[in-house]
Amino acid sequence: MRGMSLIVKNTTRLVAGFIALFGAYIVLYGHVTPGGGFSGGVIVAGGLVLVVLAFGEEFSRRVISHNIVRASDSVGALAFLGIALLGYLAGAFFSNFPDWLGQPRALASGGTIFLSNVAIGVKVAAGLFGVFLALALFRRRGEKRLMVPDTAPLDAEDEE
Amino acid sequence: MTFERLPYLAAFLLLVVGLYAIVAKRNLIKVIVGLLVIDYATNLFLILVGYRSNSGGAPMAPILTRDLAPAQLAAHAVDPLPQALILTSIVIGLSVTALVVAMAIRLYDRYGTFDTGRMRNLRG
Amino acid sequence: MRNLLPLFVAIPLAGGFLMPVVGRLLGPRRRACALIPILLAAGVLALAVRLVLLPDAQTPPYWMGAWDFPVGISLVADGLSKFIVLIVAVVSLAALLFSTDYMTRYTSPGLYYGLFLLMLAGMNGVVLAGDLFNVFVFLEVAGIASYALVAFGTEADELEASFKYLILGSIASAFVLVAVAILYSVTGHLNLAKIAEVLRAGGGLTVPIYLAAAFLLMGFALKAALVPFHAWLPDAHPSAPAPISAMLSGVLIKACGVYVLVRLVFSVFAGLEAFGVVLVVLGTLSMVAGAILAIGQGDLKRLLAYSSISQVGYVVTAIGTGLVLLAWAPGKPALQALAVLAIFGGLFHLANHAVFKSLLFLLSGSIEYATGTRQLKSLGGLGRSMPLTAWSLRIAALSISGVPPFAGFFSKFIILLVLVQAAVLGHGAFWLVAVLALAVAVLTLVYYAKVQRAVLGGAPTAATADAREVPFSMAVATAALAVLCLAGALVLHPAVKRRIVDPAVAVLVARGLPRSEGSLLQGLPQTEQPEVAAARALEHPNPTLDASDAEVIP
Amino acid sequence: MLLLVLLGFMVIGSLVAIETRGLLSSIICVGAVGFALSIVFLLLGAPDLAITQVVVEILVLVVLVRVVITRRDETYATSRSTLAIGSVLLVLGILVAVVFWALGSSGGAGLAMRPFGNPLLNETAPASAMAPVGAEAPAPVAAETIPRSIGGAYLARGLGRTHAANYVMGIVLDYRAYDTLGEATVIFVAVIGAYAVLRQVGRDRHARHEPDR
Repeated sequence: MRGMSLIVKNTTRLVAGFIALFGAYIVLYGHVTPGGGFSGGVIVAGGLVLVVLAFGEEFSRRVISHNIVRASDSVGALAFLGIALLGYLAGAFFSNFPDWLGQPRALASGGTIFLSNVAIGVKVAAGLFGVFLALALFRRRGEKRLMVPDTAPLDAEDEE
Repeated sequence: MTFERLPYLAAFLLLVVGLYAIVAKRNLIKVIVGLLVIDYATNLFLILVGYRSNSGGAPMAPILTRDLAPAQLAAHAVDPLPQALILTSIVIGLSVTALVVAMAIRLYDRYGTFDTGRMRNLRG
Repeated sequence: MRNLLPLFVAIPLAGGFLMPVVGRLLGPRRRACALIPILLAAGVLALAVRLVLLPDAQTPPYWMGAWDFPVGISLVADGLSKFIVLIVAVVSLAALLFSTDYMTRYTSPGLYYGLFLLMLAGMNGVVLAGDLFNVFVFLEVAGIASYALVAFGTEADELEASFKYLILGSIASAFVLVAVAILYSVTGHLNLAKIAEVLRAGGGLTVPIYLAAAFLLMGFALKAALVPFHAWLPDAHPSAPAPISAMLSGVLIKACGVYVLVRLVFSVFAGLEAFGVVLVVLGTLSMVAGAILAIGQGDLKRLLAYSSISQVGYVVTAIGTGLVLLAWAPGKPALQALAVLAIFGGLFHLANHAVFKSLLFLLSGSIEYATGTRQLKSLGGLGRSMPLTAWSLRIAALSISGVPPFAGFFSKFIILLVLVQAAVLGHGAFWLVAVLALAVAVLTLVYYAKVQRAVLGGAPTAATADAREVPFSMAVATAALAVLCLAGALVLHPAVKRRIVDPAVAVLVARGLPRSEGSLLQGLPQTEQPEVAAARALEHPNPTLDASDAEVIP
Repeated sequence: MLLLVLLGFMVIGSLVAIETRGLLSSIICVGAVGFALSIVFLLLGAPDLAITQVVVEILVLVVLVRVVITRRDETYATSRSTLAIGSVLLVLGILVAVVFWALGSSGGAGLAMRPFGNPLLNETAPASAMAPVGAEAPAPVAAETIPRSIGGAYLARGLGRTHAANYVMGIVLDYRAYDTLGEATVIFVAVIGAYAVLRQVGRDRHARHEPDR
């Protein structure tokens, strides 16, 4: 995948940052306005997908390594589970334990809701972007793999 | 056939259309389309179940804005619970779609076609 | 002490989230990957044993997030869910142990163990859930993990089987979700116990409720692979790697199918006779069709898959019979004792089947590992070259075909006995079921004899000439399950029975009885909780089954 | 009325998506149905869902379009025989008829499907209806009336302890956060499941014998 024309690339340069920013906003303000970790995560993933579509995979590999994408998928999920387990230690599984619940409609309100939103946002963005990469980069058997020297192929762990 | 049950009928029609696609079509992509339609149908049914008409105007979303009192919201807002369930259901639908698309392109890789008639076990 | 229930989900979930990363870090050291999952599964097993030994009073429902009744989600462990959790934990530990060496044949062990643990978390979540929507969510967790695991080998056959499984599974899930929506609209609740209460208070089930019930039955019968809905199983179960086949046939169809079906029919829809009849019909159909289709199979794993359909049919038939008898029981202690026996037989057979069917699938994996084939006609003469595997296979096959000293004999015998008694004391239609069950038992004996002869007997073939015994971990896992198979009959010992099976039976008996008739349990005092009364009734089963009560049955 | 038009559009759109010849147009049509669904969400007071549905739909469309345009497939016209399709349609038609009749029948005793726009939320019941199973309702509040569904209980609690102005988020991430953990798990499972399915090499071939498939 080579990427698209110059016009598309330039537009993407302009737009991608805004998309990511918008996604982050949706994640962070999920407990106050419509949206939340999940939709925000999908928007961030969409922005990344746009970059990959416009610039081609080699470019994106240089910017974000797949290992990091996969790892942050796990980290986001573990963080969410960790919030639940912290609640378990503080009394009940998933209890909203912090006492800095704050004023309604403020950014720092809602206790663990805010943290959960962030964890889910990271998890969803990384997971969906990872799946998109895996789907987009899948090549038919026998087709030549384009290898970039400093990055590992998708199933590098199996090359013994 | 009163108006108050007509929307439910639409949801079930959608469900049946999706089932029809899965049963009658012999193409992996068409089957995936059917799966998407079934997802829409279940989500639609859930949101219809939770809807509460607001006599004073447009339906009220269960979000506490600055010019609303909690009691007012409690008396008029639509049911927030089905919305929470649908949120989960949309995510599950998306996940299943991701997995099934992965399988479909893998099957294409093996057979060079999306046609299930050419695949050994999916013919029936 | 803290309530243990959330840990059953949290521990495997944490492992599942971690394993893909660990797998990448460990790279080619595939055996090392198994260590964390085995430790976690052993932990879950220890917790399950602890849970079973704790009395019910010490395992109250656990409210997530400390929210109380109307707004929170609860985890509930009663006798039945404890029983299933224990079975799931045992089989998954054995399957993970087996995977250590077996899965060195496959790439990406990190993904495999991650999916495995997430499937385990999903099953535990389904079994412990006290909330209808929560059941749906964890059903999807377990389901999606199993779709991916079925396709883990990424061969064309496996992908096709998995695709079919996924499509049918998703349709089932859609029906379940629609039923959840209908029940929410009608009752205004999602908590299972509360829905049951509202339905009972509402007096009689109405048409929309029957519709929801039909959707739920359809959805979970598909997950349990009962006969009109079984099309996916004979493809999906053989395609998966052997430990996964063992998990799918051994516990997944029970935890996500039979368990939820039974729980809904007994607890939520308050044990109506009609549902019992449906269960008996579906169970009998599966029993017969599974056995007939199993005979002609030349592929060992496919044969085992059909056999699973047939044996699950026994379980469902027995429990359905119990429900029907309970509906007739008020005023007739003999029928009630018989119903208790029927449910006991069904649950006992469920446990037995979990053990010997997972053992058989693991053994089919051992055989494939050693010889590279699983076609019966190219196997033979393994009795001498793989002694441990051969003996385990003999034990499992004899047990599943119901040969006397083994556990499988007792459970099948109890079920047959109950069916005959039900025909004598209850309704003549049970004669048909009893005769079919007997015929299927004979068929089962025949096709497992065929399996033993084809695999163990005869001269070594080209494929089996240089077969050697399997590596250590696989041998340990199969031997352990074989010992469990041998020891299974111990469940009949009162000390074991009272601890493990009776609480599960008591739950179903108490729920299945028409509520207003709860005090009719053999003249027990009115003030007693139905569960306690049922437990009491279990300790003094009424052995005086004679024909004197027969004439009054409708 | 707009709602009915949209619902009609969804049903027809999905039919077109299924019957159209090209795979690409089929996907575009189903995307249109998805966007219509998000407008329905907006109309019925669910802005959260509308946003989520739109972004999910975009992502699904991008992926599906990419999958289809990079793969040639001339066999899309194949369908089953007319007789088979006829019987399928017959069964599905009966299903719709039965379901519609069942949903419409009141059953008399009150345990009926609530009509559209008038959920149980509008009904009130004594506080005992919201008591947990097996517990006695506290006597002083027994006379009080509260909504009859748990949706009403969420609304009645207002900001409560969650302090989330967006009630749906309060449910998703606090009251029913455990469901959301399950949901996050589902995505995780599907993601690593897709990685697993898309591995180039599923199993090693250096076993002693080739499997006979």
